[in-house]
Parts: sequence; structure tokens; C-alpha cells
Amino acid sequence: MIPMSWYLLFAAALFSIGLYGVMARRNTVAILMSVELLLNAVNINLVTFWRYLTPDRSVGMAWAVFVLAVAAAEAAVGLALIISVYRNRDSVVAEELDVLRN
Amino acid sequence: MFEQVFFIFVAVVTLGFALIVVTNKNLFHAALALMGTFLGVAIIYVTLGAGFLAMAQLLVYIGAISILIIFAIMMTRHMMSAEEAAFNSQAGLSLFTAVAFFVLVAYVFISYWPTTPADAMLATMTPVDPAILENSVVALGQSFVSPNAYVLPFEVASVMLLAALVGSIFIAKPRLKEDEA
Amino acid sequence: MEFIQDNLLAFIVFFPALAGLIILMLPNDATNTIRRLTFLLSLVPLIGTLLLWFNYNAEFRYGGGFAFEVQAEWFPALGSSFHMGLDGISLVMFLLTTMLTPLAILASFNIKEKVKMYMFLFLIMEMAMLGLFASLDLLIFFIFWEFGLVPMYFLIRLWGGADRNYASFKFMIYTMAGSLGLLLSIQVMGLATGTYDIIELMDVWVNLPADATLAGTGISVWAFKNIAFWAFVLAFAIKVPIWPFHTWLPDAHTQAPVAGSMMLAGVLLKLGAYGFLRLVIPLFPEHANWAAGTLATLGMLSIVMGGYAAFGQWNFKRLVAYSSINHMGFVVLGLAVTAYTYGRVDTFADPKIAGDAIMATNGAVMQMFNHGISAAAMFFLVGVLYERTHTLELKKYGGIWAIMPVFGAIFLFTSMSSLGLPGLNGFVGEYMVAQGSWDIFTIQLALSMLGLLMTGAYILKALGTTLHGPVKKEWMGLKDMTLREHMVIWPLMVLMLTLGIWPQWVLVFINDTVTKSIFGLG
Amino acid sequence: MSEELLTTLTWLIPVGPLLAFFVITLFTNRSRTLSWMLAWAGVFSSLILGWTVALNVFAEDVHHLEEHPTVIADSIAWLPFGSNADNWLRMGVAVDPLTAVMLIMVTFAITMIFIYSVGYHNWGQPLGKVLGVPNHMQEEPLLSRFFAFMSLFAGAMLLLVVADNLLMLFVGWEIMGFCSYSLIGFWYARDYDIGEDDIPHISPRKAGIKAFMTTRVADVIMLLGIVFFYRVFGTFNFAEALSAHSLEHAVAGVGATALGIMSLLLFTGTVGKSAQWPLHVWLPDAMEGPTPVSATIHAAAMVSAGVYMSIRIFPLLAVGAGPESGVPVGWIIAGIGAFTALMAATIAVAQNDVKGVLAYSTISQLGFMIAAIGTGAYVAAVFHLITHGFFKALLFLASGSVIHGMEHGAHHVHDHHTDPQDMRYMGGLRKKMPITFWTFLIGGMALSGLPFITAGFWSKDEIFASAWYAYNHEGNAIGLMVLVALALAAFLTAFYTMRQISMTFFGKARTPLAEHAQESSNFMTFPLIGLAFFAVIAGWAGIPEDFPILGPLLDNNYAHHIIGATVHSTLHHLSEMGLVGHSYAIAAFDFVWLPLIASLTVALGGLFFGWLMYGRKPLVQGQADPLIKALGPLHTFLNRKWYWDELYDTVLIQPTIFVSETVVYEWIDKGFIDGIIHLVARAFYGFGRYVRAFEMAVFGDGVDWVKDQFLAMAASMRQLQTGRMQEYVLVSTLIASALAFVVLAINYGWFDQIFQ
Repeated sequence: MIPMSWYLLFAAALFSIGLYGVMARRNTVAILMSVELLLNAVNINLVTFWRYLTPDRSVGMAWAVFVLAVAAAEAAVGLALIISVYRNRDSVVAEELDVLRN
Repeated sequence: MFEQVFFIFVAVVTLGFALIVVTNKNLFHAALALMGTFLGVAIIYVTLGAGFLAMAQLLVYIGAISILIIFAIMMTRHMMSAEEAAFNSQAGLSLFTAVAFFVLVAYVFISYWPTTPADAMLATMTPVDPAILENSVVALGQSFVSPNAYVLPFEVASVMLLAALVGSIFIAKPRLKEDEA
Repeated sequence: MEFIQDNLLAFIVFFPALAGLIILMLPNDATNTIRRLTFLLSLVPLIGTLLLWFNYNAEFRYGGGFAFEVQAEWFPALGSSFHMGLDGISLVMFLLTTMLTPLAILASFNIKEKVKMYMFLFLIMEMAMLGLFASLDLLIFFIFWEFGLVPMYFLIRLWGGADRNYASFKFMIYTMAGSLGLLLSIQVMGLATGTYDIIELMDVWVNLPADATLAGTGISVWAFKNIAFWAFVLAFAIKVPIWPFHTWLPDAHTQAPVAGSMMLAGVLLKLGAYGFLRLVIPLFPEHANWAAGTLATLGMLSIVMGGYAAFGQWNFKRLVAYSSINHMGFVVLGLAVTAYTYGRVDTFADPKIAGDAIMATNGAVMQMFNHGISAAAMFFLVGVLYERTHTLELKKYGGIWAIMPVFGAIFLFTSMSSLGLPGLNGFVGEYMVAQGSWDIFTIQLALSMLGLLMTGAYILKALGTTLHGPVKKEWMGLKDMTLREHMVIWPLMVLMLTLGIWPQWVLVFINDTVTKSIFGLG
Repeated sequence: MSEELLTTLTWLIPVGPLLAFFVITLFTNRSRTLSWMLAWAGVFSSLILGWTVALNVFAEDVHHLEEHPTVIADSIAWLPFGSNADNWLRMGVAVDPLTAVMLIMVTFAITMIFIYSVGYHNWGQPLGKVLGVPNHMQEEPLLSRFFAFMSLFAGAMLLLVVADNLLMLFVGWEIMGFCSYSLIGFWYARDYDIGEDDIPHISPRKAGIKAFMTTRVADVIMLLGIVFFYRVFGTFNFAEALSAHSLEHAVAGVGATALGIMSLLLFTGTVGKSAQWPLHVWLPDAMEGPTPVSATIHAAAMVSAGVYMSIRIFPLLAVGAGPESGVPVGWIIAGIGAFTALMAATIAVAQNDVKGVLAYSTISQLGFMIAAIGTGAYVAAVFHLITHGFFKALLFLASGSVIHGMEHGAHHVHDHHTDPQDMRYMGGLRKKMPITFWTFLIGGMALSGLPFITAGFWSKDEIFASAWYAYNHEGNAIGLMVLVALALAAFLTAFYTMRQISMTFFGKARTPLAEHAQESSNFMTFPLIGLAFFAVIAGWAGIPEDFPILGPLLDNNYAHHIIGATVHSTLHHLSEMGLVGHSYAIAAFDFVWLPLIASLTVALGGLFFGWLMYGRKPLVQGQADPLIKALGPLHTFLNRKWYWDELYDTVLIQPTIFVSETVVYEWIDKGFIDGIIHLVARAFYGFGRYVRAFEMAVFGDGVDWVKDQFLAMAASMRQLQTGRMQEYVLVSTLIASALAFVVLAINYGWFDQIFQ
């Protein structure tokens, strides 16, 4: 039998990796992928807590599903953004995208 | 015993894929690794007894999102030459931050929940009769449509998906000439 | 039938707002589309009302009470619910409103600028008026009451005549001042009784022990009832308008666009009288009874002063506006009889007094309906003339009949209805009010006959100065009425004649409600 | 004929003309010919129906009639009122002998008028160009409108006659008022250039308004009477309300005095409609309408309606005037009638307008009837009403024909300044217009009461007789007063009739107009003949049986038996209860010589004097009216109609205008009420200005200061905003982690462990 903390540690690790990717990658597509990792980590936590603490209620599952939906939407929009930015600026490098400066 | 070994194996492989995702220069490979990660997470779901989520994970992430990402990569391919640097200037600090974060979170978890399998069950897992786990998917479905559960978030989510659909189409559609100046 | 019983009322009330939104979505420059579409959409409530009319069945007619009731949770914390329903009186008012609105819209096809906004305001105004007539909850009532002001204000403000700022401002301030006290008293009433439902209030509120102190407030019931009564009376008296609160009316009418005047005189004035009948008298029986004499005297003054003032006008529109005051005076006189007889023992004891009560109340409502029709028609005809001559000075007219024969004949007919010629609708209401108030308010009635005399005087003055006399050069070659104008005026004329010869088809509804619901007789 | 059929026919009597009105107005108004034919169809239908019904009523047995006067009665629920439909207000028709005789007279007169009008408006001549003014010798362009109004008028009159209740009567009554307004003002564009030698006419449209308003004064008061009537009797139906039983009940309820007041309120309506003093002023000006027709309306039909109404409610008047009542209703009614009769007769003496004379003679004759009612002479009043209807209609039509002839002359000599209605410019028309002359002569004789032949003699004699009876048997002073006044009036009547006939027809033509006058078309002459016939024989229906020679000859006083039957039993019962005077109840009475002698002398005397002054040697051109010399200043007074118009204008009309325009509008509304409103408004404005200043000082600057500070801060902060989202993520995560670390440290007490 697997202790709950193992799942949590695994999720934490995955999350940190994703976090690192989000902070460090230059390519926006890569950043997007890292974000997907973050979402997955969160999902694992949700499901874990559901399974161990409240198996008789479907809270965790439900929210996991919502996260899933959000992830899908996020991916779609994010990629669309990337595409259009690429069209307009010929670049997908995050550092160069500083329209928000000052 | 077997379970734990299996879990550790899967976990390690998954994390490895994840690391590839965030480190590999070649985005295409990174994307493939991402698919691997997703797969691993799906397996984790299965070990947690959430078969439904595992299926969803496969369909949505591997089936849809990864493919989407790969398309995006292909559309922007010719810039993704392997020569460029993969990381930006703040990579080092980022690494430190990520590790620090992990340490903190890990410390919290470990200090709260026992890590040895022996007494783990007694401490954490709430007893539940298998029937409920059998019907968990049914319960989930009902909770989505029952007014005193998640019908509202459910609707909102659907609206959001629609918005995302429309929005992404709008954003990604080719601009007219005069906008390109 | 089920559907009708359940939903149609709310649908009719809110359809105009929906239609307004549809109109808003049209492009600004598609004026013709906007006009025609607005007209067509405004026919829908009329059809719905006709449905109600023919489904308002004997059960309600002979049993009293409210038909087509709609009740929904709205503001449970305050004990206010979205409660609507119709009895004979409000049904008649419904018919009046839904019938006049399409005609008014048709009449305002000649509006050139900001057509979309104009039509939108019109539809919103219709919704407000319908809602007020239908509402059985004080809060709802008040909301619609205030709601009705806004479109009218803008109609005058934006499409009015030269002096429109003054007129619209006066109109707004006057009415707001009136409804201020109304709002406060409504709130306190709600606090005191814990309900805003008019039907419940008619029981709970009326039976509050006079010596008790209001829940939540320090004041005694009796003291507050006095305050509230006068607040209500003031609000509605300004709206009717009763002399001496009438001076906003001539300005508003003179400046308002033609269709605006039609609705103002046709329906908005009725809101005040309706408020008296629906709220003041049932909610404050003993006060009403005590103030009936004053009310009757004020009504008499409205008739007489209105008649004289109208006769003194040389501005055509202003003359017609004052005629409204003169006619609404009869409504007030009839309501005074209602107030006097309502809930009195001898009303039930003596069949003759009961007869007076019913006769006068019927007459008041009938007069509301009749005046709505004839006043709207009069204002429309004034507009027709103004559109051609661009003047309202009676002295400038003359000899129009020879130039516009058809218009002349129609105008003669309409004026006669406004003058109260027997055989046309005007007479029925006036006669019934007179019949009912003879025994109770003999002096006031006798004096108001002076006003009736002046009615003839100013109508003939208007006729004589416009139609008659030798033809004037400047009016040569004026066009006679167009098809659209005929479409507006003919329904009204048909109603005038049918109501004058055979008033039953409207009066049975009123009579049954008045007899059963209001006086609980028979 | 069967009951049902008769009832249906009665309903249909007013329908024809009303239908004609609507059809003409809505459809055929473009075709003048079609319109007048429709109008004719309408009135002819009423004529046939009316006479059928009436004759059926006459056929009834007299004693049966006296028991049940209402032969035909039918009604429908009209006005919903109260819970059960039985006590709704009802509208219906009823025919009793009174209605029947009215139907005979009204339908016939109106039909004659309709026939006449076609000729009068020169149908078939070239079409007139100008709208709203008389086009001499040209077809009236508004003929359709004219006949539409005429049909409406006829319909309303018949509605009034067959009405079984007061309210329906009032409806017809008012509609007629409206029609007379429209018809008087028919030539709405006509204006007179003021400054003629004679009294300036007022323009037709003003005359119309005057007529409507004057009668309306009476009508609003009558409306009070109507509501009072219903409140007391609980019904409008004449037969029910005015039955002996219900009247007795009413007296027990509200008292006879109240009934007296009620009858006076209602009688006011008659005063207005029948142009009695003090509301007589409208009728002479009503002559401004299209000559014969409008004039005839105001002679034969409409003004009769007033008297008819008083006769309808006669039992009520009788009770009101009865011994129980505290109001001298009898005196008031008889007084008004007698005074009006006398006054109007004196005025008529000094008029020069051929129609003016007739107008005042009408007022005077109506005074006769009212006076008769006042003395309780029911039958006499009705009888005179009928005969007068015939001969006065005849006289007006004839005078219209005269004017028409004069206008023809004027047209021929192109003289459009001379007034074709002024008798001083006529003369010698006997030769030119023979038919008109003879018919006019018959009418005139009837008016002046030429003994034994003409209708007027018998009806006047009837009035005298009953007045005398009231005085003689009752000691009722009213009778004497009435007798004397009416005798004088009758004398004057005969006199001015003779004067009129002489000035118009005898002697030589005094102007080229009269020179070239010519007889009118058959459209106009035929009705004259028809009416002339009845102007003679109508009187023979009322010859007392015991009248020497003639009485036995006919041996039946139809007037008494049939007309009297209407109220005979009611009044009989009432007098038994002591509610009405005896003279009111009596229908027929023995023949006495004195009143006969009186009427003989006044009639013959008047005619003789008139002949002496005008007929013996008729006026020649430019000769002044001998009466001017004879009467002196009095003549001017009479000629100016006792200055009633001037009096009313200063006392009533001008003050009303002042009150409306200045007092009520300017002073009360604009000055007082709006003044207060504006005062309040200004106060609020002033207050608002101070508040605004305060705000500017305090808030305005303070707010600005705060705003500046924030702007400065923002400017400095802006440096942080690099726009690189990855930096944001990094920083935020760092901070978050740091915070988390601190929290943990506190939780686990690391600091304590460190600083131990």
C-alpha cells in the first residue's frame, strides 16, 4: 500500500519542475508545456486527497475534471496567442514580448 | 510491496520525462516527453482508483493538447533551431527558486503525513466500502448535474470552453493587411 | 386556457421592453424599418390584451377578485412578491393602454431625428404603464410608477417644442415631489405590516389597531395613517391632476410631441385616478370617507377652473390640455363619491345610496376610458393641424374647413365627443358621475355644471376659430389628412361612437368589478 | 295591426334618417344628387312609419286609451348598473296619443322641409364656387353635408318623440342642439360688412355658437333635473315614473316641494329649447342659417321639442304646481310663458326682417303654449303645439320662398347690397309670386287666428277657454293673468301679421329686386300647398262639441278625447289624492262665451288695425314705417329687441371672457400657483449654489492633492514594470516561498531553537 505522502511528494516534484520550466524557458511553447505540467501536478493532488480523505464525496474528482477543462481551454488560447504573436512579430521568445513594459 | 515498487518506478520515469520537457532544446522532443509525462500521470490516476480521470487524461492531454502543441511547434518550426539557447538569463535563480519551493512543500507534507507504508493506512486512509468506489463515476456524473452540487461550475466551465474556442479562433485568424503595419 | 391563465399577463407587461431591446439592435439609419417594426411589435400586447379580454370569464366577472394572477418570489426579505393580476377596472385600462400605444406610434411616424431612441422610450413607457395597472404589490406598483416618468421626461426633453426644458423639468419635479412621500409611506407600511401585497394590506393594514404604535417605528398607527394618507393623495392628485396641482399639465402638453401628448393625456393621467381607486380608498377607508367632501370640492374646482382656463386660451394645444383637467375633474368627483360610500354601513343598508356609489364609480372609470380616447384623438388632430400650419395660435387659423373638408368633419366629430354630446362616449361617463354624485355632493355637482357649460364654450371656440370663418390666403392648398392619419383616427372614432351608443361592452366589466369587488354588493 | 309589428315599426321610425346620415357622411358625400335622394328616402320612411303607427293609435277605443294610454312600449337594457340586470337603465320606445299626434305633425313638417330644401339650394343650377357662403341662384356646393345634418336632425327629433324615457329624450334633445349649431353656422365663412343702416347681423357661425351655448345653459341645469328625476323615481321611464302611484310614492318620500324643484330644473330645459325669456335671444339669430330650413327647424320641429318635453312630464309639473308643493311652479311657468308671449309680440311688431318677424312670432306662440301648461291646460297646449307646427312651418317656408324670389331679382339686376330679407324693400309681390302669396296668406291668417276657418283660431281659443276656466272655477289668478296677457299678445300677433303681409305682398314694388322677383320652383311651392292644407283643417279636430253650429256639425272633439286620454286617468287619480289642482285634471269643459269673444275681438281687431295702418294704402318707395312716428322712441326700443343682446353681452359674456382669460388663467394659474412653485424652485436653486461653492472650496482642492500624490507614486512604481511575465513569475514565487518559509519557521519554532 502506498502512503499518501508519496503521491504528494511526486506531485510537488512535478510542480516544481513545471515551475522551473515556466520561469526559465525562453520559448513560449515550452512555457506552455511547463504550465501543463503544473496543472497535472495539481490534479494529482486533488485526486489523491479525494482518494484518501473523502472517497465518499466526489469533490476532488469533480475539480480535477474542471482543471482538465481549464487546461484544455488554456492550451487552445495560449497556442492561438503564440501563433498570432509569431505572425505579427516573427518571434516566440518570451523576453522579446514586453508590450506591457511601463 | 509490488505496488510501491511499481509506483516508484512510474514516478521516477514520469519525473524524468518532465525534466526532459523543461530542459530539452529540441521542442519536438520536449513535446514527445510531455506526452510521456501525461501517460505517467494517467497511470498514477489508475493506481489511485480514478480510472475515469485516467481515461480523460489520455483523451484530453495526450489526444488533444499534445497534438495541439505539436502543431504549434510545427507552425513555428523554422525558428526552433537547436542552436539557440534553451534558457533565459534568469535560469539559475529560477532553479534555486524551484528547488526551494519543492523543499518547503516537501517538508510540510512529510511533517504532516507519515511516509512509511506500515502505519500509513491507519493514519490517513479513511475506510470506505468498495461499492462507493465502484459508483464513484456515477456519483461524479450526478454531482455535475445536481443543482445542490456543481451544476453551476459545470455550466460556467462549458461557457468558458465555448469562449476559449471562439476566442482562440478570433485570435489566431489571419489579420487583414492594414493591421500588419 | 391554462397557459393564458398562467403566463399571458406577465408576457404582455414585459413584451414592450423586449420589443424595445429588439428595436435597439437595429441600425440607426434604418428609420423606416424601425418605425414599422415598432408599430407591428406594439400590436402584440394589444392582441394579448384582447385574448385576456375574451378569457376574462364569468367566474371573475361575477365573483369579483383578480384574474390571470401571476405571483413569484421577488423580495422575500421585505415580504414583497412579484404579484400581478387584473380585475375589470385594470383590464379596461389595459385595453386603453395597449390600444393607444400603437396609434401613438403610428402618429409619430413623422418624427425625424433619433427615431430609434424615441420608439424605444415609447415601448418602455408602455411597459411601465401596463405594469402599474397590473401590479398587486406596492413595491412593484411604485417601481412602475416611477418608471413611467423617465420616458415621458425624455420624450418632452428631446423631442419637445421651444420651451421644452422648462416644461420637462417642471413635469419631472412636480411628479417626483409627489412620489417622494408616496415612497416613504409605502416603505413604512411595508415595515409595519411585513407585507407589500395590496390584497393582504387591504386586510392587514386597514385593521391595524389605531392606538398601537407601528412596528419598527416610534409613531402611532393613527398618526402615521394620517401622514401616509395625505402622502398618497398628494402623489396621485398631482398625477391626475387635481386643481390646484395641475399647472404642470398645460406646459407639458404644449411642449410634448404629439404622440407624447396622446399618451400623457390618454393614459398617464389615468394612473393617478387608478391609484385613488386601487390604493387610497381601499387602504384608508375612514380617512377617504372623511376627506371625500374636500375631494369632491377639488374635483368641482378642477371642472370649473379647467373649463374657464381652457376657454381663456388662445394656444390650441394649451386649450386641449386644460380640457383634460376639466374632464378629469369628473373622474375626481366620481371617486369622491366612492370614497364617501366605500365601506360605510348605510351604503349597504340603503339601496339608493348603493346605487349612487356604483353609478358614480362606474362613471369615474368609464370617464377615464372615454377621456383617454377623446383626449388622445383631440391631441392627434391638433398635431395634424400643427404639422401643416406650424402654428398653434388660434387667432392665426380660420377657414380650414373649406381647405381640409375631411379633417374638418373628423375634428367636428371628435370635438363633440370631447364636449360630451349624448350619443358619443363623452356623455356616458359624465352623466353617470352626475347621477351618482347628485344626492351626496349636490352643491359640488350643481356648481360643476358651470364647468360643463364652459366645456361647450371652449370646444365651440376651438371649432369656430379653426374650421370656420373665411378662407385665409396662407392656408390655401393645405393637404387633407393622409392615409396614415386616417389609420390613427378611425379606430378612435369608431370607439367613440360605439361607446356612446352601446357602452355595455366595456361597462359590464367595470360594473361587475365595482359592484362585487369594491363594494361587495350583490 | 299586430302588437309586435307596430312595436318594430316604432323602433324603425328614427332609423331611416339616422341611416341616411351615416350613409351620406361616409359614402355618398361626393354626389350631391345621391345624397338628397337618400335623405328623402330616410324621411319618407319615417313619414310612412310614423303615420301608420299614429293612425293605429287613433283607431283605439278612447275609453280604453284613457285606461291604458301607452299603446306601444318596448325597451332594452342599456346601461349596466348594479348586480342584477333587472335594474339596469333601459332605453326604449313608447307610443301614446301624445306621441302619435307629434308623429303626425313632425314627420309631415320635416318631410315638407326636405322636399323644399332641394329647390331652395337650386339643385340642378350651375354649381356654386365658394364654400361656406350662400351662392345665389347657384347650386349649393355643400348640399351633401346639408342633407347629412338635416337627416341627423330629423332622426334625433323622431328619437326624442318616440323615446319612452327621459334620458333617451335628452339624447335626441342634445343631438338636435348640435345639428342646429351646425346648420345655423352652415355658411360658416359668411361675414357681413358692419355698418348697414339696419342693425348689423351677427355672422352665421357666431349665431350658431350663440344658439348652442344659450340652450346649453338650460341643458346643464336640465341635466341636474334628470339625475334628480332618476334618484327620486328610480327609473327614467315616463309611464312608470309618472304614474299616479309612483308620484304619490315620491311625494311621500321626498315631498311635493322637491318635486316642484325638480320640475323647475327640467322646465329650464324647455325654456332654453323653446326660446322662452330669459333664454330667447338665440332664436332670432338662428335665422342666419340657410333660410327656410334652419328657420323651420327652429319654428316647427326643434323648439316644439322643448314644449313637448314639458308636456311629457306634465303630471310631474302638475304635482309640483299642486297644493302640496311649496314652490309656485304654476306661477313661474305661466308667468314666463305669458311674459315671453307678450314681449316677443311687441318686438315682432317693429321688425323689418321678414324672417325676424316670424322668429319673434314663434317665440311668442311658444309662450302661448308654455302659459297654457302653466295654467294646467294640457290639451290646449298640445293642440296649439300641433297647429302652430303646421302653420309656422308654412309661414317660414313661404317667407323663404319670398326671399328666394327677391334674391332672384337681386341676381337679375346685379344688386348685392340691398338686403333681400328686408320687408321695406319688397312690396307688390302678390302678382309676381301668386302661390307663395296665397299660402303665406293662409299661414298668416292661421297665425293671427282668423275665426272659424283657420287652425290657429281653434287652438288659441282652447287656451283662452282653459285659462278662463282655471280662473273662473278655481279662483286661480294665474288664469286671469294668462288670459289678459295672451289676449294682448294675440292682438299684436294679428297686427304684425297683417303688417307683414301688406308690406310684403301689397302695393307696388319698392325696389328693382321686388320688381324682378319671380315665383319659386315646384320643389318649393309644393310643400307650401301641403302645409297650407293642414294649417287649415288641423284646427277642426279640436272644435268643442257644444260650440254653436260647428260643434254639432263635427260632433267630436278629437283633440280633447285623444290627446287628453294620455294623462286623463293619472291626473284624475292625482286630483283625487289632492296632489294636483282640479283644473289640471279636467280635460274637456263646457263651452263659455267670454273667451270666445275675447279671441274673436283680438284677432279681428288686430287684423283690422294692421290693415288700417298698412293694407289700406301700402307703403311707397322711400316711405318710412308709420309705426316709427306712432311709437316714437319706443319703436327703437322694440326694434332693438329690448336690448337683451346688449344686456347679456355686458353682464354675462364679457365678464366670462375676462374671468377665463385674466382671472383664472393669468392670475390664479400663472400668477398664484405657478408663482408659489417658482418661489420654491428659486429657493432650492439658491441653496444649491451655496452648497456648490462649499464643495469647490473644500473637496475640490483636497481631492486634487490626493490625486497628484498617487500619480507621483505610480510614476516611481512604473520602473518595476518590465513587461516580462517570466520575471513576474519568478519574483512572485520567490516572495511566496519566502513568506511560506517564515510561516513555517514560526510554526515550528525554529527561531526559538536558534535564539536559545
